[in-house]
Amino acid sequence: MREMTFVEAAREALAEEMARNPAIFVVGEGIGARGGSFNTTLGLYDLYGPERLRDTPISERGFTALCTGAAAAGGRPVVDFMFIDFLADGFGDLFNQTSKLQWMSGGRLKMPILLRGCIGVAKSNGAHHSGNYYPFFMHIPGFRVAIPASPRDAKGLMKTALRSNDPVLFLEHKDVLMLRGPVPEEEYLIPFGEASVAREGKDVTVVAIAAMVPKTLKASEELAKEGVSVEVIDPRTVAPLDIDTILASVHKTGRLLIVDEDFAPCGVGAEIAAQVMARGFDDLDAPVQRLNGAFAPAATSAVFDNMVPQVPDITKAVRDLLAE
Amino acid sequence: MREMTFVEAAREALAEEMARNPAIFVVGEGIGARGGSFNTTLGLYDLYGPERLRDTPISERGFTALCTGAAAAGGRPVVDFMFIDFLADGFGDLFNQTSKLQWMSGGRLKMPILLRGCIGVAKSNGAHHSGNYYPFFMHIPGFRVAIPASPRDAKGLMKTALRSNDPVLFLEHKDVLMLRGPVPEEEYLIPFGEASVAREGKDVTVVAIAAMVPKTLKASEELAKEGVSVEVIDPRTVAPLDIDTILASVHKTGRLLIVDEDFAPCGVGAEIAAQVMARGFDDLDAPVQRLNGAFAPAATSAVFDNMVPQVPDITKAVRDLLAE
Amino acid sequence: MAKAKLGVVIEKPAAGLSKEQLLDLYRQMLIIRRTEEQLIRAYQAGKIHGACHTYVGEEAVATGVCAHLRPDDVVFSTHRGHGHALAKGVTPREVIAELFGKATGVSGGIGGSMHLFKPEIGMMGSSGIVGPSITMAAGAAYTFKLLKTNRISVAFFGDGAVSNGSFHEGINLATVWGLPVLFVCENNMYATEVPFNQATKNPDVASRAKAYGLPGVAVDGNDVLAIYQAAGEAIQRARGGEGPTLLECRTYRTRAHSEGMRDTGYRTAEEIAEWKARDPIARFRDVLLGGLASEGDVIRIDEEIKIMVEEATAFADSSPWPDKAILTQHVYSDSGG
Amino acid sequence: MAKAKLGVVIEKPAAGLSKEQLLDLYRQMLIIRRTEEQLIRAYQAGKIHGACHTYVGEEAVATGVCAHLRPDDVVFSTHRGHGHALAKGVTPREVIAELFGKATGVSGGIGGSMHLFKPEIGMMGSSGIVGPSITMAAGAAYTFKLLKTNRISVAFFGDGAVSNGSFHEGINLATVWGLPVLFVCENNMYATEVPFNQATKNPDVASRAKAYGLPGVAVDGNDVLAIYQAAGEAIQRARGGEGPTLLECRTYRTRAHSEGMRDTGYRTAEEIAEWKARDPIARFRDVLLGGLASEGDVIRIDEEIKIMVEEATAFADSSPWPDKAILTQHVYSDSGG
Ligand SMILES: Cc1ncc(C[n+]2csc(CCOP(=O)(O)OP(=O)(O)O)c2C)c(N)n1
Ligand SMILES: Cc1ncc(C[n+]2csc(CCOP(=O)(O)OP(=O)(O)O)c2C)c(N)n1
Ligand SMILES: [Mg+2]
Ligand SMILES: [Mg+2]
Repeated sequence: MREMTFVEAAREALAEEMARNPAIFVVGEGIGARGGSFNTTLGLYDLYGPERLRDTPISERGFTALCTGAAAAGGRPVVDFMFIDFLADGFGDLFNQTSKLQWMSGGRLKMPILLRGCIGVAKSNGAHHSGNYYPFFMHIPGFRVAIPASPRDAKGLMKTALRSNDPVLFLEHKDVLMLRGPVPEEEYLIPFGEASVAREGKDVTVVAIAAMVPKTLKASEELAKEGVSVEVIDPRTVAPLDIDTILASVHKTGRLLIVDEDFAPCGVGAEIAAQVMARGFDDLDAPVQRLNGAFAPAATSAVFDNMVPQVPDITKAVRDLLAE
Repeated sequence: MREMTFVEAAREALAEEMARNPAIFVVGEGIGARGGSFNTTLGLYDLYGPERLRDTPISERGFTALCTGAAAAGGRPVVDFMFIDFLADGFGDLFNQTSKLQWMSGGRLKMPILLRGCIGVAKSNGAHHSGNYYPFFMHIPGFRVAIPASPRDAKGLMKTALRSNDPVLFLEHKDVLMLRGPVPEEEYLIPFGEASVAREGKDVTVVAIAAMVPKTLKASEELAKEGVSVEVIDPRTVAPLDIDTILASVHKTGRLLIVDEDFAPCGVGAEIAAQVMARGFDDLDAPVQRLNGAFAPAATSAVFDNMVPQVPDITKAVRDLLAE
Repeated sequence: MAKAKLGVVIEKPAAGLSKEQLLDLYRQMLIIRRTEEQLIRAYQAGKIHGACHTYVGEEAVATGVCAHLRPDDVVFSTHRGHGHALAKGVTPREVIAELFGKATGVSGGIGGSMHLFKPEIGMMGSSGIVGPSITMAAGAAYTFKLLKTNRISVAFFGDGAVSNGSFHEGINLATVWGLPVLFVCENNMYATEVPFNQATKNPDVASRAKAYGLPGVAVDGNDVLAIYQAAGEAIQRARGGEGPTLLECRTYRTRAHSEGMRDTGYRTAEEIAEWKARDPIARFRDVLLGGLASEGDVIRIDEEIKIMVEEATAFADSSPWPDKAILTQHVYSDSGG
Repeated sequence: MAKAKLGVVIEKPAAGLSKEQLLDLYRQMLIIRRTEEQLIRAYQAGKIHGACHTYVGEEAVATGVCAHLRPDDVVFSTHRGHGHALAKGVTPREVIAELFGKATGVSGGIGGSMHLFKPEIGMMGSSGIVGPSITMAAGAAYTFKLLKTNRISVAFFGDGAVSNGSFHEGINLATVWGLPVLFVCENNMYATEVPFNQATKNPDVASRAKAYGLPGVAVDGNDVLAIYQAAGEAIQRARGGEGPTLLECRTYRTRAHSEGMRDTGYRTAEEIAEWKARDPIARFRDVLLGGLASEGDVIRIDEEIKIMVEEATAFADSSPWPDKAILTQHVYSDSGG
């Protein structure tokens, strides 16, 4: 199968859907002729021009709400925030309008809006360019949240997002953007709410989010050498969350670790732990454990690169869990 | 002991601290001569005038960030949002500046800012006036979050908040505002991070948040008649969260229910469940359960008043948990 | 009318409207007034679920603007939205039933006064949050332009929204992108109880247009013909691809901010009386009776609407409550997991 | 300088400054320039942790403004903040060490280029988020007014921030509340690669002041004396209780938005060359040598700064890495739980 990077795969999905649907347009800073700070729209401006690839002023709140109105009126906007941190100025309208318009209108309005941006504590990005924020969008009713970790998933989930009538947050971790992997030539969509078993195993289940997926796979290889068989699950979307796949795995392994670079409190891991306990209590041979990033803003000096979990942290957490 | 309402108690704390500290000022819509939509500042304008009781335009983002700068420069602002929903337009600056300035400055800046507002799905408030949002502030490093449920706690926590150098979110559930209860005459402060055991019991532990505390106490009385002894814990602050008091109770009862009208996913209950499992797994005779409000925006018609847990829902959830 | 001296003030048009059109304006204003009078009584009787912000005194604005709109044009409204909804074609039945919390309400009873939705006829909803009507209306206009329709979009908002970031960002984006949208500021001089001149040193809203480079027009907000004319010109520009206009309508709410709230301390009895004397409906009735229509024409309409609103109230009273199951429906559109 | 034709343009002041003061302005601009040249080389050598947005070409702005500030006056800065920090009194050592990620950096190595903090001398921090420098500076001014100090506050921000809600809300609040703050817009005509006239139909920032009712002044941003004079007048107003001023400095960054980014496609080589010819430091050097100072004076400063920056680089190179434990310190101030 052909190989491409995560960014290329997501962009191919966008290009295909823009060709298919004239109501799709993209707004963001530098997503026009420049093609996006992360090359998310490279080449599309030449095909579709300034109305469908719209460079914006630094008005994140304004263009987020504007795109909400555009979606309500039959357009299909893609808001490209570049760094997801910049979406924070639009939270008010996202939580009060974007997420609620379908419900408030009794389903008469649809809300086909895609919000995308890069997440994560990548190398030296610092306190204002390293946000994650996905638990907020799990907490508030009305959003779908996709966090792909491979080129194949990026394309398939982006296609689904661009055909969904719900507001979708599409999060791209900076550390996986340049990851290469196989992407089918033929058209495919990946439905929301289906986790992928990234590696099968029998001793312990690890749920990993975003850039933690490749790291956990690496850790699993090391652990395999020690005779430990790790099952790695990538939820791919956290809203909806495919808890059944996780429960089935825990039924087999009896042990669960969630690896997520985002802050622990009220995060994805807390929600998974609570649900697995409620529905799979008897399957658990040990308490569900969480491995998260440090509870602090992101620091720039490279000595802090390990403020989010690294491969040795994951192997250690798995060993500790097995020892319980 | 004298009795007063929740609002009166919180206001007395504010009045005392304003008398004590000339750097305290309040901003908000209608908090001047009018005394606040919820009477949070009634009478203070006459004492302190427009500079310390500052009526604002509808610029929530602006005055939240302005007060952040004011706090950094040595003032002690109180931002009174009226309905907490209106704070959402200020999330960006709250998460990127207010919460991070102390850290970014290596502790050289202090951030003595109090953010207050009314929360909750009260009768027919509807989709835009019923927010809760506290899990966001538990998730992001840098905030303290107080959610008192009694007049005594309102006063004691407000006093602590007004002497803290950290940003504090002080949330007042609309359903407890008019609750009357004893409030000591003499000065007292209630430290953050100390849960209160609102009722002692031995069969089951219920952690309740905000307006769920009085409801859970009522449910516990009913259950007592059936011979069920419920221990009710009010965390009072959810950041910091006093998990030790909860663990001690679970050690005794073996069973835990969290009652929270806020949405379940990635909420307070998820975090408590995950922590209790991690640290008190062997004490648990049954999985921790959560009882939350419906996963939908708030509807106005009174037929939906029960979209958040009511006393019968709580008694039922306790009975179900005991039957596990 | 001290305020109207500021900025550009459009002179009242001589006429140009047919008798039928003139009577329609009168009818529309009266529908709003009578419906709200009914709501006020119901509020006092404890029949309203949630808040109730009336538009009494401001009816000329929605009426004069919406008279130009096609059903496929859209309106984004505020917490004070009854008038916008009714002028856009929502019926008194649907509004009253909504505030009564009934299943037959325009939003199925889940919305109440501040959340009136009927997108089928372009009523895109009112909002309990001040501000986003501006930006969202600009967004609908984006879609209309992109898809090469000649539909237009209207944002209503109060003077209170003018100091909000959504005013600044929304109007700037719409202007620089040349979007077919009309921004209608209902400047009633107060946001709740805060006077506009305490919210800004420049309470002349129309003059703000210069900051963004779009046309700004101030008009007597209690004169339905003046509004009709100014809105018509702006809408023609928008439909013609010439971009947005900022239209400031200087008006006044003669009741408290919200039913059940006190209405003292922040404004004088004289000020209220002065504005009541300029009631847009009474004034327009006088204009009509000054030779444009007969007393009979007008009385017929008065009677028609009296009956319409009585019937609507009975309808609302006898309507069923919402099915509780709808609460969690429509949170999502797709089934997806 | 086409842009300077718009709005009020202040004429360059004759003088009024002592030779010492004039040389201080020169020295300050040169410290910024030489420090950043050092940072550029270091960036290319892979020694910078994180981004690096230079101020090359814009040095006159921070220099002319900050020359008026006392150590207890405060500055709120942007992602392009090296110049603001240095002009407010942060040393080249502290800036270079910070970008090298060292413990001796002005923010202890946790901040990098976009997060420079030294509140002890009024450098209240730079921000990676565009906008809040405006509102936060207004807030510091609120405290200064409330506590009856005569301290003042300065917000620096780019043309990109002008279309942001924080500009609108912050300037309006400061104006209506009469706060002692100076709003300095560094209009370099681009936000990253988006030209300002694509962000708004009114790229004349100073003219926006009318919308809020505060004084608005546009000035040649490459002329340190013009800035010095305009800022001085505004700061005098602020200290005297007369409220804020909006000062637009029309200038240009002659390097790419950020080190390591390409700098083509969105602007012409001619435009860059034209602005390089108006380099604020070279221009001011000429002014000085036109009778205000001797070549020896100027060369002495050149030498002094060359050594200062070399020494600073050596200091940064030899400084220790931050202790990893500091990462989670200072998230909270109180111990509380
Ligand atoms: C963002 C936000 N802040 C505060 C409120 C509370 N609030 C409701 S109406 C209102 C005043 C609105 O004034 P204006 O925009 O002038 O409209 P009017 O009520 O005068 O028609 C306020 C402050 C709100 N709904 N939304
Ligand atoms: C809220 C926000 N949106 C987007 C960005 C990304 N960004 C960083 S600098 C910049 C351009 C800023 O332009 P301007 O304000 O004119 O300052 P300049 O870089 O020209 O000095 C942008 C868009 C950001 N930092 N913050
Ligand atoms: Mg008003
Ligand atoms: Mg710029």
